[in-house]
Amino acid sequence: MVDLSVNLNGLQLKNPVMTASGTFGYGYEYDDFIDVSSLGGIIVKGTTLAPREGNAYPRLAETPQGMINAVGLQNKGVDYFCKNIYPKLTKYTTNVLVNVSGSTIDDYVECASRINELDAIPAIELNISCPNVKHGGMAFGTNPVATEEIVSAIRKVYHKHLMVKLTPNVTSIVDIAKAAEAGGADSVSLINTLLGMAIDAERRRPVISTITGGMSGAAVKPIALRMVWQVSHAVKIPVVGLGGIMNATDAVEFLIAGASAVEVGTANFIDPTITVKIVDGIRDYLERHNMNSVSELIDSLQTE
Amino acid sequence: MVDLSVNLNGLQLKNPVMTASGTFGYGYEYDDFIDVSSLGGIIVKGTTLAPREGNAYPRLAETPQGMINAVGLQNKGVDYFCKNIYPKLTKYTTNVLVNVSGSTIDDYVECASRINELDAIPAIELNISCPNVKHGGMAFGTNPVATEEIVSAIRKVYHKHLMVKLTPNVTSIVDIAKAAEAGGADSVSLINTLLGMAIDAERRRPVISTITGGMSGAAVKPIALRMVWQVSHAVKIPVVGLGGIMNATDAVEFLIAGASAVEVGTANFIDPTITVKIVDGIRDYLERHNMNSVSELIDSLQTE
Amino acid sequence: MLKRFTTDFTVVAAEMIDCEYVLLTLKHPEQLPEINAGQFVEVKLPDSATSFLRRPISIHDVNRDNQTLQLLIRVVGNGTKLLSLLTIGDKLNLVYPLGNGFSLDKAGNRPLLVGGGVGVAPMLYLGKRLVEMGAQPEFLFGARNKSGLLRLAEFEKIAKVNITTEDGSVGTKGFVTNHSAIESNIANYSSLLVCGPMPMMKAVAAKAKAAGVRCEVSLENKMACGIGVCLCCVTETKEGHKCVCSQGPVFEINELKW
Amino acid sequence: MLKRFTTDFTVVAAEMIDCEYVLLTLKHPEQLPEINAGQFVEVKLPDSATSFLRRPISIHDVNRDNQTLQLLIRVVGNGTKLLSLLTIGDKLNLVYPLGNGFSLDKAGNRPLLVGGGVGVAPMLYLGKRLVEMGAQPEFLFGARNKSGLLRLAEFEKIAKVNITTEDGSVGTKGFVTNHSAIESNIANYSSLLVCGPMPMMKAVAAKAKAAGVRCEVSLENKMACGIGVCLCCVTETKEGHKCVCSQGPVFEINELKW
Repeated sequence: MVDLSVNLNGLQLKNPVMTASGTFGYGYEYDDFIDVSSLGGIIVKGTTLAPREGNAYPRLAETPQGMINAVGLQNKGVDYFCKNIYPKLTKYTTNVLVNVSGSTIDDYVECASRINELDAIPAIELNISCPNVKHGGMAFGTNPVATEEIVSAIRKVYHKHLMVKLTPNVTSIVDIAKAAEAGGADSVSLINTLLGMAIDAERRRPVISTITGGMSGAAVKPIALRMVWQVSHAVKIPVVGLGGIMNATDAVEFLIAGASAVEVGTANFIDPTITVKIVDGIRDYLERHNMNSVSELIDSLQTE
Repeated sequence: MVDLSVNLNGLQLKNPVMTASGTFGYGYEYDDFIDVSSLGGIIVKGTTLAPREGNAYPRLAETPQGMINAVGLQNKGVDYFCKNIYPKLTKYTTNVLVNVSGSTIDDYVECASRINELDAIPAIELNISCPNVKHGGMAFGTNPVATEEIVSAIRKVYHKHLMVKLTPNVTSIVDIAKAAEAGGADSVSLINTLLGMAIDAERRRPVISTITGGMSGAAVKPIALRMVWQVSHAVKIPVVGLGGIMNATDAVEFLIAGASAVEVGTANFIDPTITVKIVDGIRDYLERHNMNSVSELIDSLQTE
Repeated sequence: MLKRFTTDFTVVAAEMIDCEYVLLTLKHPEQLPEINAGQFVEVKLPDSATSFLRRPISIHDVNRDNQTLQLLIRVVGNGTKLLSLLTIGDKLNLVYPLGNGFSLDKAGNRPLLVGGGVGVAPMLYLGKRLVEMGAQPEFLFGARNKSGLLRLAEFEKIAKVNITTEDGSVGTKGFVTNHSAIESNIANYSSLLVCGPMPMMKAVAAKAKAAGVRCEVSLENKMACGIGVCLCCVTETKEGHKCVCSQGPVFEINELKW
Repeated sequence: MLKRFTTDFTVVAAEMIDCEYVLLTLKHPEQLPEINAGQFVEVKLPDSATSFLRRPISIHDVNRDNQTLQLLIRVVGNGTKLLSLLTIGDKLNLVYPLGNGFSLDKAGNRPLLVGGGVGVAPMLYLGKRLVEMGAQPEFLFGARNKSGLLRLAEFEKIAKVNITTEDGSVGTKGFVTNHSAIESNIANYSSLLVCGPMPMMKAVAAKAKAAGVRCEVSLENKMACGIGVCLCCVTETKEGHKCVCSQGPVFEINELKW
């Protein structure tokens, strides 16, 4: 029996498959389809200090083997989360992470400290890479100085596992990852969406209300894989890989490239049971290759 | 009869469809399939001062609706080009541009000045964005200061139309475009390939010899379209759009986003006649929308 | 909310209508679960370079004895084109039943079911359910012309069908709002249950408001997940953005900012 | 170089062999252009999310009277899987004929055509052309086992077929280099024309060099364009990188760094 468990710098996962924020709701939306607790962890949707209505409709464009979204962090705010949603999540016997976002450092800090008080939340994913908000979001994640500043600020008030989610829309994601590490991050997750655009040629109008949005799906996998490989060989903290993982083979590729765990995002929209299939597929791969544990697979790329 | 012609800051194109460097050889490879002279222009493959053998095989990976290549500027050098290839290109009654690349500014300058002497070459595309060479290439194109420096240096020795090809692997392609404009570029073309990676999961090895390579094809279109829209609204010089253009509708989208012309690249591999189909498709679009000239289509995106 | 499933159905019939619509009959491997009128399915498209996401399609009819459900689809883009090419024996994976459907309990004794174009799709199962409950529903369908009137024979088996066509080729000339059922007799109906193009639904909603008749509309926004997690298909309501997929697709008009 | 075309062919026969290979017979709308033995086609795959580029496939046979050519394909990945699903009447777009093929003029009077696995594909049309030219070719085919020997009956109509199988189920046990034709009689042949797995071709090439017999090998590198512009399919030669697609796929072994 192969060992699928992963120790993510103190955060213990029963297997390396988690769900990407904004693609898995609060988990219970998938209770009809899978046993959510069988996953390594779930990362619930972006939460901000104050409630946010998000961007205007339309927010979606389909692209070649991908999609662009511009939700804009719609959520009911951290108070509502703590009061009304958190109690529904304590039933899960797996890691429930909260994706924390905001516009100002103070917002982030206040939101994170509130989440810090929730016993059943062992970690947060700090979102400094959302491309769909006017202020904050990606602005922090595209600058190493700003990245280290905000991560340090969160580190002071957040005392559990601090995962920082990075944007791919940068010249050197390695520099950003090092800044997050220097700021005290326990791990980094990458990639968030690529800034893209879709046009309705016949109407000569943007397809989505914000003109540009975040691209995800199978199309972005080669870029995500490259960045995971670069970052995992440049920082000491573990890397969580995501970006276009549609099946178990994709997930295995990210682990081989150096990711210690993966997040499955857009694929949940196409098959709500895909996450458990990916867990099974990773197990099958390890058995087929006579590996005893997933740790043998992580960072196993042979480049001579 | 609609007017397809475009004046690209002095460079007159009979229509807005050109071919991307490295995907169209020297043009004559396509003589069996199309009338090359019927295109707005062709951009022949990357030429360097000294001959280059390029990277080791394998150089290719197929990705979801895209591909990754790592050719590494294989070419016989500018002397061979001037002596043996240039004479074969003078038969074409359309613009033949040479894509100029190198490792050092001196290489670039020397190569460009040699091309400057070729009467039948009205313009060069300065390639400061090749992701597949160890030195130079993308290194220049990811830094605004280095970009302005090399463009200015070329501007001194190259007296015809100077187009600068930009890399998308940057935090702000607008800053790079402005630097190229400040350096004296007559136009910018974007995007070059996105740095990507492919892994053979079963063998746990990179698919291509250089591990990472340049991603192109339909998958990258949304990113290219976004960058063309951003840059064309930030600089005064015309923008030539490319990246994942597979058909006439894609080309129309780039023109709507603000491109004054387009380059068709990877699509040539899948249909060697696609360029002429795209010219016809743009004409059909203009007629269907009662437009008299392609200039009405350029930058026609309605964002309220 | 009803339990949702992801199931491979088998195409047992695929009928093109006027080269513009396709009627798919899909068989469930076992017993169909409970399905509400007005709910929809998310269809996994056949493998294709140009289509990535599932397509939301409203449920046209349900037949428990045959373990089949029917989808009435208008072929408009790449995705629906692929669905129109399906043939008998093909497998089709559905995530279903999604959304909340119409409020049968609030529809009253004499509801008017208003459909425009392919918006008539959910009205067949809806009409059958209402009749089962002892109500006397009536249909009011609008189309561009005669050939735009879909599945008329099926609807007529259930209840009276009032018709308007823009070219006057059948029924009253004009839009559904020009029909006497709405123009003069709207107050005689216990409720209006509407599905069709946005302008048509807004026009009907305005009439319903003016007459003080309860009115529910079924919205059709672009969506990815279908289960309320991607938040792409939102519509503005008096309580802020709501997901058409999971909090709709049916809304009572006073919830909306219409 | 022969003129190349891009043409929609029609599948007139599609035969699966051992669930691992597919033999496609494709009909040209008019007269076939001139095609050299050893040339290949670039096939446009059916629409699919997982396949983007064309697939290079060597030409197995050409029949001018029927205006057909045949492709013998091993089903190894997504792309070839899609080709194995083609049925009679389907259209298939080819860019062809590509590459330079074997040097018939230098093959001499008694060439040995060596094929390994699906590498026998180009040998049928090659054998026929050599016979037309008055040569007396001989075949030497190697396979893992009996079922790996493809199209034997067709080959035997043309010339003597020598066989080796790794399991000894037919012919000489072992590899083609263990067969007497190469082990002892190699000098009796005017040339060796080889297509198969890389280790097999290198082994045969070594024997040919030692015996001083002319030898040409057909390489199969991953390629995109097929016409010498993407420069992805290069192989190392004594004159530097050359494109397998446009400067090959057939190379005289002394050109290569073997």
